[in-house]
Amino acid sequence: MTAPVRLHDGVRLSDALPAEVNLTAEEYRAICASLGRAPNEVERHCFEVMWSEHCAYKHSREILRRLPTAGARVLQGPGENAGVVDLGEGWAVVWKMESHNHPSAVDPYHGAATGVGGIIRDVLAMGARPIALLDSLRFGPLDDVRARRLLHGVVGGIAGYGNSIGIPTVGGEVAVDPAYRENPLVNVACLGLVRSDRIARGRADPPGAVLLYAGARTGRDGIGGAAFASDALDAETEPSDRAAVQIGDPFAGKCLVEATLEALGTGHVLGLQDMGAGGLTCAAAEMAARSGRGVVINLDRVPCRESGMTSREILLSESQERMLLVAAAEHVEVLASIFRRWGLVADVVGRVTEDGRFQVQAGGASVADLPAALLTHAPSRRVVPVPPSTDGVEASRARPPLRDPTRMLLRLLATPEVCGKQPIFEQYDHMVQVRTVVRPGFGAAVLRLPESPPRGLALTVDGNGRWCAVDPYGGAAASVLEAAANLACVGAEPLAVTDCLNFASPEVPEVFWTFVRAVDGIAAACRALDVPVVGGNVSFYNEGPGGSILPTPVVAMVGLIPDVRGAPPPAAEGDGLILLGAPEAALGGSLYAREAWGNHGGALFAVDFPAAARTLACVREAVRRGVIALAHDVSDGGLAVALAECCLALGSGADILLPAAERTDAALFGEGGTRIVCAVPRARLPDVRALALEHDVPLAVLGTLGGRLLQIHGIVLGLDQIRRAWMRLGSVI
Amino acid sequence: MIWGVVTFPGSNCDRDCVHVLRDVLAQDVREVWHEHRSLAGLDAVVLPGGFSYGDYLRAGAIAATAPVMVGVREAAHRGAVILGICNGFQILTEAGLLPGTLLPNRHFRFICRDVWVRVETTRTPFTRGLRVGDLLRMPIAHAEGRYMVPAEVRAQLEHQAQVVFRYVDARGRAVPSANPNGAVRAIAGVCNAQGNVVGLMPHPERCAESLMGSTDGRRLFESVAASVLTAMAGV
Amino acid sequence: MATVKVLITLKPGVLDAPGQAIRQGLRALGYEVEEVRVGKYLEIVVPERAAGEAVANAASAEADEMCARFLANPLIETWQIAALPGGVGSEPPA
Amino acid sequence: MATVKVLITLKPGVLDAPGQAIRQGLRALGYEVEEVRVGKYLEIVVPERAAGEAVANAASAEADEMCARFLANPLIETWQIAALPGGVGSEPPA
Ligand SMILES: Nc1ncnc2c1ncn2[C@@H]1O[C@H](COP(=O)(O)OP(=O)(O)O)[C@@H](O)[C@H]1O
Ligand SMILES: [Mg+2]
Repeated sequence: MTAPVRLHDGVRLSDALPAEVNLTAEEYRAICASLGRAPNEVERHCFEVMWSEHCAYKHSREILRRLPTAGARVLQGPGENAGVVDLGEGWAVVWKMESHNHPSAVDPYHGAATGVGGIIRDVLAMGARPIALLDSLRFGPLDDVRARRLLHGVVGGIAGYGNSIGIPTVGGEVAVDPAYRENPLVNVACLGLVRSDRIARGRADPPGAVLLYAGARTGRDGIGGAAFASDALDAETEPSDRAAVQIGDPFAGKCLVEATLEALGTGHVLGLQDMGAGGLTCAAAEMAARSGRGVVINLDRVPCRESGMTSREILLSESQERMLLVAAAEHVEVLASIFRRWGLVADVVGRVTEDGRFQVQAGGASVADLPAALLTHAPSRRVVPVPPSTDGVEASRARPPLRDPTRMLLRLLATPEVCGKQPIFEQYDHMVQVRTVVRPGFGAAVLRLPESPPRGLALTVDGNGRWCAVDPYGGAAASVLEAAANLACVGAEPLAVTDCLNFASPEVPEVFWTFVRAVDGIAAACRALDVPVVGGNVSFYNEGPGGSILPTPVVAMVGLIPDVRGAPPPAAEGDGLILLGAPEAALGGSLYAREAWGNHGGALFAVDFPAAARTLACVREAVRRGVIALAHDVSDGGLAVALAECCLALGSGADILLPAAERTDAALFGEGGTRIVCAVPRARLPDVRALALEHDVPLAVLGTLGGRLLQIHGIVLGLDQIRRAWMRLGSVI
Repeated sequence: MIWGVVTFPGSNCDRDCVHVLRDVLAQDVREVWHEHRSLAGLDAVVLPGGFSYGDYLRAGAIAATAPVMVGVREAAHRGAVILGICNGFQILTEAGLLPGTLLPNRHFRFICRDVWVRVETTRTPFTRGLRVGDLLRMPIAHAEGRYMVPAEVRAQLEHQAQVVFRYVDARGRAVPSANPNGAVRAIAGVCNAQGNVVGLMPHPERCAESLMGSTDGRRLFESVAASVLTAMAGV
Repeated sequence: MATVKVLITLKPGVLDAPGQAIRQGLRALGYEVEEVRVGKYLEIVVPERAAGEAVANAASAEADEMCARFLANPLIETWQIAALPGGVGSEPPA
Repeated sequence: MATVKVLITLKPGVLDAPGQAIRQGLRALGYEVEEVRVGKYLEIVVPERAAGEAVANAASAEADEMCARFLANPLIETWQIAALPGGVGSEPPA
């Protein structure tokens, strides 16, 4: 495929790139004290990158400790390049999500593409073959041409990289809000598969082993990218230099994946890491620090794309498609020849030492000599979290009653959150590798595992900035529950979570408070479901001149399905439509509040973990037993939207009678705890009732499937009308 | 019979093709690296989908210069069965082993979805076991699949039954809405004059197992296996 | 009607993956090639809103804006513009 | 060293899908655009094998052959060539 037209949108770069020192006075003093001298210029640049928020998690490190990261199946939690979870039968999955928000704002095509490339190589670094991608996207409202171009460019970039490299993009989500106008969110998760006895690690050990550089050459791209990701976007300043934009080459990326897997197959790779943010410096220093060793790097041996590159440029370049391997000297030629056969460069650039130091030489002289662990352990920054005042929320409480529920349903169906995403996922190859049993389009995707038949994996990614704007704790927790609900609907048991925590500046105490609350919410929900968080990513400083983004924790969950062969019974006229789970719902943070009132609409529903866990277990079992034709969780847009989506999926109308409710708007469009709509063949209803009873889950019969009309509470809509509203994205992108 | 599946740098459906041939159809399969010049001993060769050499310049153009294409050309001349799927089809047209060319899709977008194609001729080994008019449901996944060929050549293709597959709707009609990429006369696959070299945009390897939603693709491979065995028996 | 010809090239040093792959293809065919750099060429036909010289100037100015906003990424690309009266099919810029 | 500049454009009458997509994008931004045609531009640096005038001629002739054999698809594309002595603006890779 030729490179699609890249749609640039003229966002300006921040001026906060390290023209001067990008360290606080306190940090600089700490470095001097530790070294017993001032760092030289090259060393200082290394600290600036390694001690950036993006690389060092200065504000988040302490808080992230609250997440549950252990579990019987966890082979590797946070701390390595990606988490690893045991599947049994000799196989494990690698699971990781990353943000590429700022690069995508500046160059949507290349920013998103390199985000995909980067997360793929994190998974590869664990020794795994990447087998699936998910994308979670947020933009300003799509009536704005700039937001549409961002969407177009970002989807193009994900497609351009993911399709070419041959990893299917099997799911994702899209949401909009004016708060994302200047700062879109592009979060990509990657799943990998590895033999559980063949997991690679980012370690530089033993002393005497050599560092093998493999992949593409080093150019002047992306220097300071990590620092860039740690700054707010500023529209006032001029486009700075090209250094902040990295350009990916999926072709080189594909060759690097195959060559690396082949190299791993020799059994001679002792350590492995992607050169991502912070480039060679970060990869070498982290590998050394993890194993308590040191490294000596000779910059003269680094394969460069341009002549005359300075030490700083070579050390900190974020050129794409590069890996750093550790191997015994006698095995290096075998490994290097594999990479060369794939058309890549491979050269020894250094070796492992005992002394724990990060040493760099160039032109025969030493250009840097630092303790590796000092580079990788920036001091934490503490901010006292302060809850935001609730004045704003109170003031936004204009809530006129619902007049025309039919029009409202059509309106909700046409929102970017709910509408059909075909125009997006049809641009992604979601079938390559022939694993995709359930394709994108309706809930979680399902991949088969021919390595371990008849098992399979289910994947989903969910986040909700509106909920979190109202209540970061409840909103984050509910995102975890929603992800688990998506998995339950295909009969999958959660295995692991990876998350992307997208927030504005953590230096603002109120923002920091929302961050802490969101982490607590994820932690609580994951504990309640007994799912470990095996990795993730924090993206701060997501703000522009117009303000901050909504607090947006995004959760990606992978689950295990014991048998993917079982097809559900076919749906038919007269099937029952039932609701499993708590019937309560609220309008706070709902899509309805946004569309009807233009505000967040008050308090969020209260999450009830035990009830959610029971509902999920019940649905999972019902699906696995094949007693339901279709299961669909109620999320954005509430029950009415979920029912309309079921009608579309089944190609049938439905006659619905909702239980009496205080407020019609809340009954139709309220969003709440874990609730699942199911289509159940008449003959199977007793089975489902018995299961609900057994699991102590409320069950309400909502109506029956049939005809060409959806009728609920005064709403009367033909299937075609529903479909037309829902297919709206095609006219936008 | 012995199959070969070629891997170019950037191929990404090579493993899928090997899987279907070896694990699903129990065929004898050799993995062929793009630097091999000789394909002696192979009865059937698959050029798989993907983005060989990044598909830079034009899809398939750089791969067409690879050493293995010498072997592919020889194999084609000696009558071996050659199948180009998606990128493999693009490579075969770029190499001049199939007529026509594949241009960026009409809407200039990558498209991944199921389509219907109609079998237009049974003169190729891939369709010998099928009937003209048979409808197959197969996935496509490409950005450059708009088949184009000069009018004179096109008439000749139609006349000599070199159009193998056409995009149609679920009822077998070649209506514009069923043509996903704007291909001339809804052409989804063609063969050379001898009929032993076939290229098509849809991916039969992605629909060869019931778990994947359709087994229509499997029929193409089975048809080859049957016809090569027949030919061998005849010798 | 005026036709604007736009040539967009990567700034020096920016990774040119297509260029590298094309060089490889040329070498496989036996050509000695040091380097290949790939650019985009566009012919944009715009309605005429002025006369004579002014046409070309107005069209050039507009094309320059198109490049800055949409056709190119100023961070990594540069562009050259030549405007000529008439439709497509005339000579390219030097 | 000599640099050959090659411009490859679609033959008239061949549907230009990228051009149409770009036109649509420009229109969405409010530009009045009749038509957009997209071509490829290549700079090829070849070693010098003759002197003076002859360099350029030799390089051009070779580039013409490259286009016919590989760089262009003669079925749908045409090309123009200009040869200049010297390398491209940037430094070549090691
Ligand atoms: N950006 C995207 N990329 C790929 N698939 C997407 C994207 N957005 C949504 N989808 C797919 O569309 C379907 C509907 O999305 P969504 O409404 O968010 O699902 P749910 O609420 O069930 O999680 C899902 O299958 C999802 O994976
Ligand atoms: Mg969702």
